Amino acid sequence: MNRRRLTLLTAPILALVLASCSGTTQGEDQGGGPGGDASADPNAEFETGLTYAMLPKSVNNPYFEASSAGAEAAANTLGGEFEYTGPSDASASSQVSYIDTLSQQATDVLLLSANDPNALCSSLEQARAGGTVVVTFDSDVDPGCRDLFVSQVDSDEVGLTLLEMAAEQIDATGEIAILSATANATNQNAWIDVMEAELASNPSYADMKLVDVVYGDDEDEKSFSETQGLLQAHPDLKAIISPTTVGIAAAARYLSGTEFKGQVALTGLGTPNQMREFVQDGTVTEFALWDPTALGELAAYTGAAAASGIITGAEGEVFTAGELGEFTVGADAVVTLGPPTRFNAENIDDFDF
Amino acid sequence: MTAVEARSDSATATGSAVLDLVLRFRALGLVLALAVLVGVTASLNPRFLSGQSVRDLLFAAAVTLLLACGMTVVVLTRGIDLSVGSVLGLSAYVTGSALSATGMAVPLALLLGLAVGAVCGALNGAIIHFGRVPPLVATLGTLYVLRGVVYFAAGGSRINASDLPRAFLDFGSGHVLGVPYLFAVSVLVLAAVGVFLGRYRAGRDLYALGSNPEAARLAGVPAGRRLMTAYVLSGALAGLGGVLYAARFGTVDASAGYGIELDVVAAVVVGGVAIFGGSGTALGAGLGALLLTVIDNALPVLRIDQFWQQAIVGALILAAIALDRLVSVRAARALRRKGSHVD
Amino acid sequence: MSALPDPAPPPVASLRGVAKSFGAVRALRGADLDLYAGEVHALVGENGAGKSTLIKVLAGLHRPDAGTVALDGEPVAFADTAAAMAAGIAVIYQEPALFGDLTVAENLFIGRQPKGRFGLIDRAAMRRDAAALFARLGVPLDPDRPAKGLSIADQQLVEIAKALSRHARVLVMDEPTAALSGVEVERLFGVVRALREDGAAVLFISHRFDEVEALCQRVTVMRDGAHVSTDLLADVTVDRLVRRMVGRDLGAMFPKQEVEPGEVVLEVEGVTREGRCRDVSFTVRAGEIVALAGLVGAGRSEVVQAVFGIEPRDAGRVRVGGRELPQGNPRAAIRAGVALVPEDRRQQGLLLDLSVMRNATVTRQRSLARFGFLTGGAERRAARDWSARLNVKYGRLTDAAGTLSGGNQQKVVLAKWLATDPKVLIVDEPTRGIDVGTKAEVHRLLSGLAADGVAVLMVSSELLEVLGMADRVLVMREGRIAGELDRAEATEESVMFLATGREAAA
Amino acid sequence: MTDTAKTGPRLREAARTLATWDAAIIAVTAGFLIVASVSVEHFGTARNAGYIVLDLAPILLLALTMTLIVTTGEIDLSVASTVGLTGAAMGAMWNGGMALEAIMPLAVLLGAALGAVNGLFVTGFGLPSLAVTIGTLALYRGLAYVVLGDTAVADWPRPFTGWTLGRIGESAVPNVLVPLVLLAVICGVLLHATPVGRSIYAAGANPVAASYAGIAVGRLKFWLYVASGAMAGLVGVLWTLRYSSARADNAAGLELTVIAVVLLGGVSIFGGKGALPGVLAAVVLLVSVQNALRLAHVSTEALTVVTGSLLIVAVLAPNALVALRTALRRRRPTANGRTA
Repeated sequence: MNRRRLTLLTAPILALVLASCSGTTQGEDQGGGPGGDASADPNAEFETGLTYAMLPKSVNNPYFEASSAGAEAAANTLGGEFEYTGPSDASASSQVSYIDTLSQQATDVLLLSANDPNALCSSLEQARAGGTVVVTFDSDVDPGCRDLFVSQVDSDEVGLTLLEMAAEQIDATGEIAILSATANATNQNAWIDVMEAELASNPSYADMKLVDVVYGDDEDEKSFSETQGLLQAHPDLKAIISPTTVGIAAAARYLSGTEFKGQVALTGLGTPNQMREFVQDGTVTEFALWDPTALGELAAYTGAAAASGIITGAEGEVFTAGELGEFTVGADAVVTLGPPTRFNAENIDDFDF
Repeated sequence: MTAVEARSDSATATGSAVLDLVLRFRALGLVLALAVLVGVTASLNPRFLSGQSVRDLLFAAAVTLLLACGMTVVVLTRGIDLSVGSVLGLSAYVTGSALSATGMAVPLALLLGLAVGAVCGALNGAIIHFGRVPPLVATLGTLYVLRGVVYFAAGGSRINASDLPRAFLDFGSGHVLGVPYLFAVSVLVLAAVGVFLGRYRAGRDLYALGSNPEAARLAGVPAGRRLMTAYVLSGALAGLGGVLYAARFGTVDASAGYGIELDVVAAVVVGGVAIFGGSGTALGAGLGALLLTVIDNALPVLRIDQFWQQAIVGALILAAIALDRLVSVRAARALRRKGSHVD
Repeated sequence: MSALPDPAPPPVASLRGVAKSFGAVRALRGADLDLYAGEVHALVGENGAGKSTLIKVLAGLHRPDAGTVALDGEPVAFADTAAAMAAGIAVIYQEPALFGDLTVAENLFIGRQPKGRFGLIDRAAMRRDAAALFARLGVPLDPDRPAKGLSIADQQLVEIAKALSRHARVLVMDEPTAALSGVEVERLFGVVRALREDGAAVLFISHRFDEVEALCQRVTVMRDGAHVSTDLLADVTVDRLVRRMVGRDLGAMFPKQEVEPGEVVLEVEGVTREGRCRDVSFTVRAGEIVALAGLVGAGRSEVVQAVFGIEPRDAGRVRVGGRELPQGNPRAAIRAGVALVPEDRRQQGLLLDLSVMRNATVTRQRSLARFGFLTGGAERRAARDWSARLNVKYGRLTDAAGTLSGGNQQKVVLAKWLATDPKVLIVDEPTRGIDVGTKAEVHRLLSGLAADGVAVLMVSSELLEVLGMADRVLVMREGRIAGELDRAEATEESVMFLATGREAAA
Repeated sequence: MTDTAKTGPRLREAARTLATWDAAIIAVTAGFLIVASVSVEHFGTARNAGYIVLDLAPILLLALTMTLIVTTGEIDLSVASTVGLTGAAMGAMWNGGMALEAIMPLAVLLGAALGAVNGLFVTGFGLPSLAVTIGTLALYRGLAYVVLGDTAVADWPRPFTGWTLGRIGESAVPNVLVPLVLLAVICGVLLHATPVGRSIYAAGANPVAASYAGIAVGRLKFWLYVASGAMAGLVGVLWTLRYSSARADNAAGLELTVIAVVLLGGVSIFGGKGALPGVLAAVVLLVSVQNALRLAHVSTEALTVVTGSLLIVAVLAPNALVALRTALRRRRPTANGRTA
């Protein structure tokens, strides 16, 4: 009786979903791709009156607050309207709803930091079909789904800088480990690849050995206990590189309260406000990051440039982003902010973000 | 009369033996599981038992332990408090802001956290008792509402370690005789709650309420007052937990304590507190919290894929409740058999 | 011994014109009662006469809708049970209400445990006090064992000890002896007499007139929620009391029709459930009413539950019309033509929150459905039909069953079972807690069903009902069938003798 | 914990108020939709309605079976984790080179199996469903991480992902509305017009009395858990395809939203009371309020507070009404007593 009912419940749905398709497996499909049709007019003016919306991974995150400040400043300079909106949880599904809403409101420029490289694509396509320029920043989506990506830094450069800072602090000798964000975080994995390649090929790093990569999931507590696990698993560890702001702060907090303080070097990407204390108490010598405010500003200018027809996303196009200066569009429609800034005891008090 | 007394003596022996077995079995089982886990981990990696590592563990256990005490009190009355995570977040944010604004002393901050939590707890208690809303629904509602309040208050701001007074951060990271202050606070609370539940009339009333609400009414147990006590206590401890959280992490943002309620309920359930009230101890819940934390900490040390952690916790909850069920069925059968002998 | 105390002082406790309704049910309509210091006062009445409600008013559990409660002549209004306890009223309820998770000692002293230093509970003192109380009652109970798993008799003893420990001025005992053995009853009576000597007022509710005569000085009769009479026990006979309780001719109350029993329909063979009942065998024929009598806790309900399949049996067989019923499967029992009207109407019989219609048709959903669907029409018709046949009084078919009076609730339960057209009808306490008029109706109904060839198995604690209705009486004691009596042999004395294993108390 | 002494009148009152609660929530929902269409720009468009349908689909589907389970007096907190685990399993199977046509039914079956585990623990071992499903909430989510780790499987074929977002022909009706309506009707009919539905109410109102009436309460609940699991499996498929992303954290935390709408829809957490139309209205209300707030540029924080408050008020309001009426009635007899 009940069994029959269960089948009743599920069968029609399956039938519906199954209808019209047969035997689809991985790798068969694909279609669609970016279509750059319009041509750029490098001499065009920035349009005024554009509407800008910034959609962060989640609101309630100081990093994105800083970016939004930069973007808002740029929007104001360009005579546009700016809105900062987003979900309170960092999930792709909630971002989709926000993208849908924004595309309905026919926002001109959408500045997005994506929670998932693929889940947002169909919504973004709709938004773009409606005339919205989609610029991702901080965290990209599939290149086919957006107009431009504003990268905080060049992957190679981040990886190299991180490795360089670590090497300087431990005289390029000994075991090192990496405390990353999530295992599938695109940025972090690219940087880690660069570091691994450099360690293998660069003779000046011959005495350094990467013994472990662990993931703190960009959660404070997890990163904290992962740091602890690292130190227990590798008694001879000399340095930890944490290319994520959450990770480095947690690791610093752990180190500062233990006997390892000053013994194990810690470097990576962090915000000055979070790291100030640990630089002052000697836990951390030097770390790096880009300026999120400048990143937001550049994203806004990039969006405005695309919406005004100054650029289309083709490689080699050039535009001016206010006081930030001149930028060139790279391959895959990527605009890069520049090399990361290094922070240490000398300069950390000059920054507030 | 002498014959009766003799019988009474033998009955005493068997009766309490069964009871003790049930109780001790539970605590013993947890201690045993802890010992095995620590033993295995330490044998694979001796540094797991180093002073630093143990301190880290105690740091990590402090907040869950504290919240588990409060949850125990509520669960004993057949209730549940899902709002603890949000209360913790609110209290952490409020005390954090107050600390960074005024630089107040640590004890004052602890009191403030307690007060914020107690107010939230009183809100829960009032909705449940006066509004006759089932605890699950009421606290699910306040889980949302209070988190919303935190979001409103905090927005995208974050309180950083550098904003907090030095003394407070020292309190968060310091330890005495190898025991972190935070853990010491939790253990003190655990002991106090344990004594309250075990040795005070009001505490015993909570067991009575959970064991048989109708009988409690007949026996004149002031249900309303006791329920309020339970929820205020749970809220206050969650509030205190917020202060400890702020002290431990040094940074507080709007998401502090998000989702922690499930860990706490898990600790309590694993610790042998019956989800439908009436039985269980604060000590058990404390051991449950400790066990979960040890698992958390042992996995990276054992180099077991961290992805297993949550699955293990889930399996542990199921095992714990199934085991309790088995034990109580056995015990009931034993008691019944004994009962028929007395007749 | 039987001399009344000087009537000059006002009664310790006095209830005047007390009325109390629960929804449509008028449990009390003008009840009066005076209790004097130094007397044991019997309160008698049939099930459902309002005795339990009356004492719950006295205990502060219910607030009366009208009327007054006075202590020492001063009117009082108890806010809750705690207030009544504080005023010196202790109650032993009919159904023990213990905390299974707490120890026996703690059950005795919950909320007033002896305190030691720092306000901590002094467990040793508590244990001592508990042991002393049990010694006084002569009960070998371990104060440290959890209350979970105690037998009904032991639970009742704990309740008695609890009430005694309160040193109350007014002690109310609602059928305290129902589950006790002879020795225990004797000890209890000794304690009660001692309390009376000390000047306490005791209200004693019982169905056993031998106990009432042995213990009490005055007796109050209640019927249908109202006071009928109060007399010195010496002035009235049991017969007169019974007539006042019933309020009508016994013949009209128990309209037994003579039926020639037919084939054996229900065969029960060696049914055993560990700790509940052991090796119970009997048969019931078509057209026969067989009563299962015995004390509370003797295992009667457990037997019928095992027969019906609600509870699994550890051993034994049940056959209906020659076909064996599978174990633990009420559905199969229903299909075989067995119906069980359970003991506890509110817990087991009714879906209180659901409508009269849903309740009346819950056993027949499948047969009422058309092509597997129920649209309401068929259910409405069936419910209306059966309600009319049993004369159920209700407002609307969609009213919650919980809003009906006890008698009408019981009729709904009967209706849902009679609608299945049973061959074997098992009724467990069929008239508990319903008014006299409905009681007679139920008896008439059972009688009529038997006449139509239904095999009826009736569990009842009410001796009058057992004697008035049954063709045969099976008496259970401590989980076994202690004996069988046919209609001619069955008397109050012979049944009680088998049920208790002792002569009527002196 | 209820006051048995006053159960009689309170029950009747509560029954009456609850009956109207259903109507009230439907009315509120309708009212809100009208007001929002008029006052919130872009709200009343077909396109926006499509978005609302897409957003409410997973909540509604899970709420359907959740309503059945809660009506029997139990609860299933593991649904969102089941969605996550079936999605993760889909990803693993897809990576393993299986055909999607085979994967989808397997995912639903997997969901059903996970539901059966819940059912076994609850009905077979007689454990409290709250504790059991908190356990499986952690277990299933944990297994999802074990299966897929932190990686995402994203290369789902276009025809399938497109279907979940697409519209029927040239109309504005989203494809997913078809299974939504179909399943809602099936569950509605099952609950309100079949013997099984009657048994569900009976089991929730009084499980003891229901088993006395010959209803196999345990078996019924077991199969409802299986259905709930299968539904979660189906949602797992839809979710994965709609976002074309199978990840271990798919739908994390959705269980609370589902419980919230079920309770908001007037289903009693103690079982035996409630109706599907109220729940459907509650789903529509919640999602469209969210949608309207976004369109009106109101912060998300407000929504969290609104959801929580609605949840409490939904249960509090009828109780308060009952208490008020009882208080009023209690005053009356006293007055009569004085005059008499």
